[in-house]
Amino acid sequence: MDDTQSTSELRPTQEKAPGFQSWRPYQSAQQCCEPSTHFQAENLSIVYRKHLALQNVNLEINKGCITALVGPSGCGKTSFLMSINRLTDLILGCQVSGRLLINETDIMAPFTDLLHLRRQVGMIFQKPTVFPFSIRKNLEIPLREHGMCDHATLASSIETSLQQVGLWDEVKDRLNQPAQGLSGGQQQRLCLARAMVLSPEILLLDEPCSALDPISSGIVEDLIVSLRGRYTVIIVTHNLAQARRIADYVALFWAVDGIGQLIEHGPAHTIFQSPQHELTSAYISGTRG
Amino acid sequence: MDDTQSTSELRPTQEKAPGFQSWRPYQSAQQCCEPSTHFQAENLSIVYRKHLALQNVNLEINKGCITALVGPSGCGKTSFLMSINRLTDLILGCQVSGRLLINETDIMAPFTDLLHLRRQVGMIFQKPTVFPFSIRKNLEIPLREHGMCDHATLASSIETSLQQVGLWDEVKDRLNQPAQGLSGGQQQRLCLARAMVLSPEILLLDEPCSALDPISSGIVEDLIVSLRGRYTVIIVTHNLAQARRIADYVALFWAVDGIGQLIEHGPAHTIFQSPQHELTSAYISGTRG
Amino acid sequence: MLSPSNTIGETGATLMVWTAVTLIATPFLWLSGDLLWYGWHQLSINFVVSVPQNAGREGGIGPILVSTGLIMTVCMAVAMPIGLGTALFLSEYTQNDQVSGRLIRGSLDVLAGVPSIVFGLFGNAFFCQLLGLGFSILSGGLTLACMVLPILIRTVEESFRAIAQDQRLSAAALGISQRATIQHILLPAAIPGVLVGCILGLGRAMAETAALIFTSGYVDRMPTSLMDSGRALSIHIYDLAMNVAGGNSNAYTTALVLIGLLLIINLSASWITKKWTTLNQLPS
Amino acid sequence: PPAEADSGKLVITGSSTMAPLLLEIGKRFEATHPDIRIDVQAGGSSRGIADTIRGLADIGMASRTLTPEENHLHGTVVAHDGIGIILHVSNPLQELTNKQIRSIYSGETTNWQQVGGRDGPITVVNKAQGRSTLELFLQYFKLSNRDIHAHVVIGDNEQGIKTIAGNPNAIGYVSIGTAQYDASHGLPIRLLPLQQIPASLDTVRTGVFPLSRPLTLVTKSSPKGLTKSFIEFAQSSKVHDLILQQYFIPF
Amino acid sequence: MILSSNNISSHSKTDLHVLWSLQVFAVVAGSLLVLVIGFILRESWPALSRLGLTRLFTDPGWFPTEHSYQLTPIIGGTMLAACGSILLAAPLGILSALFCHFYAPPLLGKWYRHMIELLAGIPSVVFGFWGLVVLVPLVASWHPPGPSLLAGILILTLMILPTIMLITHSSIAQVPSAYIHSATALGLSRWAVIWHIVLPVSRIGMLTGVFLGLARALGETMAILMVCGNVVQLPSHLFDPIRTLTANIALEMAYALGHHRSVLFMSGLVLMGLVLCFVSVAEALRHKANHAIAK
Ligand SMILES: Nc1ncnc2c1ncn2[C@@H]1O[C@H](COP(=O)(O)OP(=O)(O)OP(=O)(O)O)[C@@H](O)[C@H]1O
Ligand SMILES: Nc1ncnc2c1ncn2[C@@H]1O[C@H](COP(=O)(O)OP(=O)(O)OP(=O)(O)O)[C@@H](O)[C@H]1O
Ligand SMILES: [Mg+2]
Ligand SMILES: [Mg+2]
Repeated sequence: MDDTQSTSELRPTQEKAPGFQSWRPYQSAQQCCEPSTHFQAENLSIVYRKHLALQNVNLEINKGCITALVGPSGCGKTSFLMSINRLTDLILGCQVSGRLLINETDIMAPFTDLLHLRRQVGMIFQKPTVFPFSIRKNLEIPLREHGMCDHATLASSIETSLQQVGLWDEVKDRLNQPAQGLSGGQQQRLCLARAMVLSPEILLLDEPCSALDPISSGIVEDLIVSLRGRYTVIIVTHNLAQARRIADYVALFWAVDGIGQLIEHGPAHTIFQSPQHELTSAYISGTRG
Repeated sequence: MDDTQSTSELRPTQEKAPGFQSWRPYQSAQQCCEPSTHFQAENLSIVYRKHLALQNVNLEINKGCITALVGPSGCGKTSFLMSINRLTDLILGCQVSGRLLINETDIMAPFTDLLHLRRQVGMIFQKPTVFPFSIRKNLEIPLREHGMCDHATLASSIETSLQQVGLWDEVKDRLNQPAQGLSGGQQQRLCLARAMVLSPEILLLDEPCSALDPISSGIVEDLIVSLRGRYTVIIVTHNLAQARRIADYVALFWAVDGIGQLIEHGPAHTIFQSPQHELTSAYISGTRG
Repeated sequence: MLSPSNTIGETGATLMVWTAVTLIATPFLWLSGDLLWYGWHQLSINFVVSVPQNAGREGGIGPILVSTGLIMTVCMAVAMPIGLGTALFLSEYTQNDQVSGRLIRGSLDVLAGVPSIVFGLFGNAFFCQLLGLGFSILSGGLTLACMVLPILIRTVEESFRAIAQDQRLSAAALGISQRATIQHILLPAAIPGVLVGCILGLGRAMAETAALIFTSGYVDRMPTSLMDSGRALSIHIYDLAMNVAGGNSNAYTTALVLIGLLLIINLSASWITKKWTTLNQLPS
Repeated sequence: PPAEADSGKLVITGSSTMAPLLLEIGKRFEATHPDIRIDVQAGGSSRGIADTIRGLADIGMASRTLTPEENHLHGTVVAHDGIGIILHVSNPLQELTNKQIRSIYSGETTNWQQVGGRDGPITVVNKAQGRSTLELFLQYFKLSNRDIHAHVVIGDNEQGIKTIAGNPNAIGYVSIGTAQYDASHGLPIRLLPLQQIPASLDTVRTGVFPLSRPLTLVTKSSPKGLTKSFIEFAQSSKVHDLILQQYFIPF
Repeated sequence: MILSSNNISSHSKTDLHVLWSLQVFAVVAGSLLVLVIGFILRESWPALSRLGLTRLFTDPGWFPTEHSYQLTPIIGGTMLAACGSILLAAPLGILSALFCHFYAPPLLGKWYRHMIELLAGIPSVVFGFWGLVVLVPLVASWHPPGPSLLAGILILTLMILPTIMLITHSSIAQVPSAYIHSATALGLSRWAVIWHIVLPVSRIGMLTGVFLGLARALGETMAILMVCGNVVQLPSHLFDPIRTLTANIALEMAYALGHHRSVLFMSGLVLMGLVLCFVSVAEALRHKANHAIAK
């Protein structure tokens, strides 16, 4: 926490001044993006017991846009994502401070309806985490929990969501078999289908493709791109080419002295073509990490 | 098993004729590769209970070369790797048939010394699997088991291996802390260090970089390249760019009607520039999967 | 199976393991051989359903079986919900270093060590006398419930804790409520553990003598209500073996029936576990 | 709870020696009185008396005579039982004098040779303190608890018989009926005569056997109503066959 | 691996109801011990207040009819029997759990486990009965009198072994197969995998098993009553008979009155004190194991 000094050296001091252009959502992005702010982090810090994982992050994310979070391993990208749907609550010893606003509502407020929040914000993890049940049951559990009980509707929802992730043809004959029997890639796509089935507003994807082969990865990428405009997507990726292909905005995180920080944030083409921060250009060209 | 017909349609019938050029190790590869066969699979088939995961694979792998296995998810790449150090023995209901030769010795023979085999053949898994002990202990266990008990030697071996994977600086102050506290990427590099510490002859890497950020991935890639000539490396990767960068040989696997098969095998430049099989060119150009 | 090797240590370990197994199997086979040898020839449907006569030397064990069944039902009906609830509370809502969790866990640990005879004394003082239930099946069942609770909770809690945190995280990320997470994710995944807990508990309860002597009583009549006194199988065996001259052969046969019952419970539990695993999980 | 005339429950607790007998008598009584339930709970003679005093039981079972302090209670003898010394059947000794038994139990004699038997260390089987059988035994042999050097302490009769059946050098004392039954059913035990009087049900019945005891039903005051009719039933000849079945001597 | 209570993931009504009912259950389960101790204290109060604790250790011997209550040899006997049996049962139990997982052919392993589960269910009366008829004469023919500390230890071993074995077995089953796979891939031999990975990872489960076994050994009544000889004395060797606290209660409680009864309840209390000691030791060990695993 005593690191504010070095932080302010790294980027222009940010006083939450709404007019300060370089830290506002960029209205110059691709056209499908609406210019309104959907999610906003103010002075977000995350501490694991005594380890400061993320410090003073200020970030606004536009509605309907795809924002890619990039940065080296351990810089706090996953932690950032988990704070958005308050999964950090579940981690022992993890403390989040600052303000997180979704549609202007502070989700850090004490009486936030977390179930509603998490329906609103879907999430996919780095490692595929299917439930140890049948494929069908994996999708049915969230559906039933959110009030869908009709058999026909259930079946069609399941089919649609599996088709969306390109898994339907592969598993349609073994919907009742254990999901853990799927290969890693198939499992990850199932997780994606499971999150999509709830039609969330915001989708948090933590390296969704790192366990997928290029073809599945391509399917998923296409799917993500097709969500643009309807969903706000925040995706963590190690694959800069992927970020370049699909992202409207890119945010670069970096661990300075072991403390994760937001280094730069802007429209994808700006970040990739004329990065303002030297770390960004170094990272993009692959010379630093 | 009744699929031999369709299989033989997919690729030229292979009679294990030693002179049949397109299925022999390619002597035209990069110079550091020795032309001798290190590992050879003959008619390898893998069955999980009733599910045929891999059928009739014939593949020779050259000593000191880097061979990349590519192919869509679920086509049996992991299964193939696991059969090489006979980890398939540990999977209940998994049956391997055919012949697997390392240095002309059949490792499927009933009285094979499996410990020796597995010291000879190191392996890294898709998901990082550090033991739930300290970082130091993770490396000490294999070292001690293979007869290294001297404290100074142990310490230096640990340091060397951690440096090889670019982890030393990050963890040198917390060697005695739990390895599970590392981030995913750090964990995977630790696993790599753990396998390297035994100086195996053959290294099996199952998507070692899928959990790593580009920088760590680059370090690992460089490391793998530096092993060329000294170790025989078999790497599964979804990243075709990576395969292109580091591999001497590429083998493409494909699941035809759910049954994994070897489609094409050859020097990297041949596969990438003039693939003989239409599936290969489709896969490489990203139109099929 | 893992790969053995030829080193001396490895051979030593293998030898040790097999020796241990033989050492355990021998007395077990001997014991069950004895039981079969002396008890088998009397075993018949008639023995199982008929009423004991001449202080148990003759006749069967019909009413005793019914009493035992009722005692076990009361015991499990009380212990299961409390046990499951407490295990869930301990694993999902408390931390290892939290006072409430530590208190409950500590007290359960001590409770697990309280000898069954002390439970018998407690049950007699509390259920029979203070609550006025008298010598009855209800008192016996409640006393046994207190006795098996710690084992049940411990085993069930362990199996909840064994579920990867990832599962809870992804359930939470789907906006699934705590109740639904428990119902759909945790409970199904912990079923085998719960079953093992129940088997251990039921096994202990079935085998119990000391706690029942002072609570459920000695009457070998067919019970007509839960407030009736009823003799459990193990007490019947004890009485026949220790107090009735010439009760040996019926004691053997009753022991055989009791063990047969336990066998059935075990087999059905493991059948359910297996069914469950093949239904829901990758065969391990 | 005091019982009423023609319906209700009768609780009987006490001596484990008597419990099987009373269980059977109770069953027969129930058969003729369909609205009545007889609950028998085993414990020990003292427990039966204590429960009767505290009102927890309607009737107590005591396998001994009432002591002077217990004289305010009302006792009814329903049967008799004797206590006999038993040895393993392979033990060649035919007789022991009271003095020899006393010296064996007080630990002065430790080898069978010392009393004219074969060479072998004596295993002394004694009853647990407080059991009425032990009290009677001590009283008869004029021993005190502290004097006794036992190797095995047992609870119920059958435990003693099984212990002695498993150890050729053991000596113990149990209810004669039980011992006779077991001996006639092939268990390797043998009853020793006492003061040259053979230990058997017959000598107990005729009253010549010196070490016998009454099996008593105890009530707080003189029995009334249901209690009375049950005790009368237990004394009547209608249950003699049951008493004989349990190897006791009818009153 | 837990969700903390101040971070319940929703404030929805059903979730609060769930929490409340779970809390009620937990309070019921937690207060049971207080209830048990309370009642036993109440019953032993006469002896505690009139005789005092010291008399339990200074009286000339255990002669309840003469109001002399010396518990030391009984406590000693209890400890000897329990510790002796745990020394035998713990290694046997752990080895047989390892057998099922790593040494036995799958079918044999399964049957062996069923056998042990069955053993767990055999009533202590049956063990006692069998011990009295078969084991005691066997010991007697080796070294009279037969009913002895040794017979008790052997019978107890058979009885607590399943507890240890089954709990160890399930905690080994919970070791992720990924650990075993990667250890095997490192060329570790079967025993090395067991020694370096399986045992440390499942250590806590095993400790729990051993502890529960110990508790059961301390509390075992019927079998020990039948095979131990029940003579109040400190044994000088394995073949001497002993009396345990539980056997003492079972043997005399039925007819004990007044102070005698009260002292027996008090010996129940002493037994629980012993258990408490073991609990704290086991807790401390468990704590240590937690730290050792991290190192
Ligand atoms: N549960 C935890 N307890 C303690 N420290 C943690 C925990 N989770 C993460 N950390 C630490 O917080 C820092 C940020 O971790 P995080 O997982 O957010 O990084 P990341 O950017 O997602 O890395 P990667 O790209 O490797 O997934 C790391 O230093 C990590 O060691
Ligand atoms: N333990 C198992 N039991 C049953 N089937 C299995 C098992 N492991 C793998 N399979 C099946 O075998 C086939 C090949 O699996 P494998 O893991 O080898 O594929 P892969 O090429 O490594 O896939 P990915 O790229 O997704 O990791 C798949 O269809 C999978 O479902
Ligand atoms: Mg991450
Ligand atoms: Mg794979």
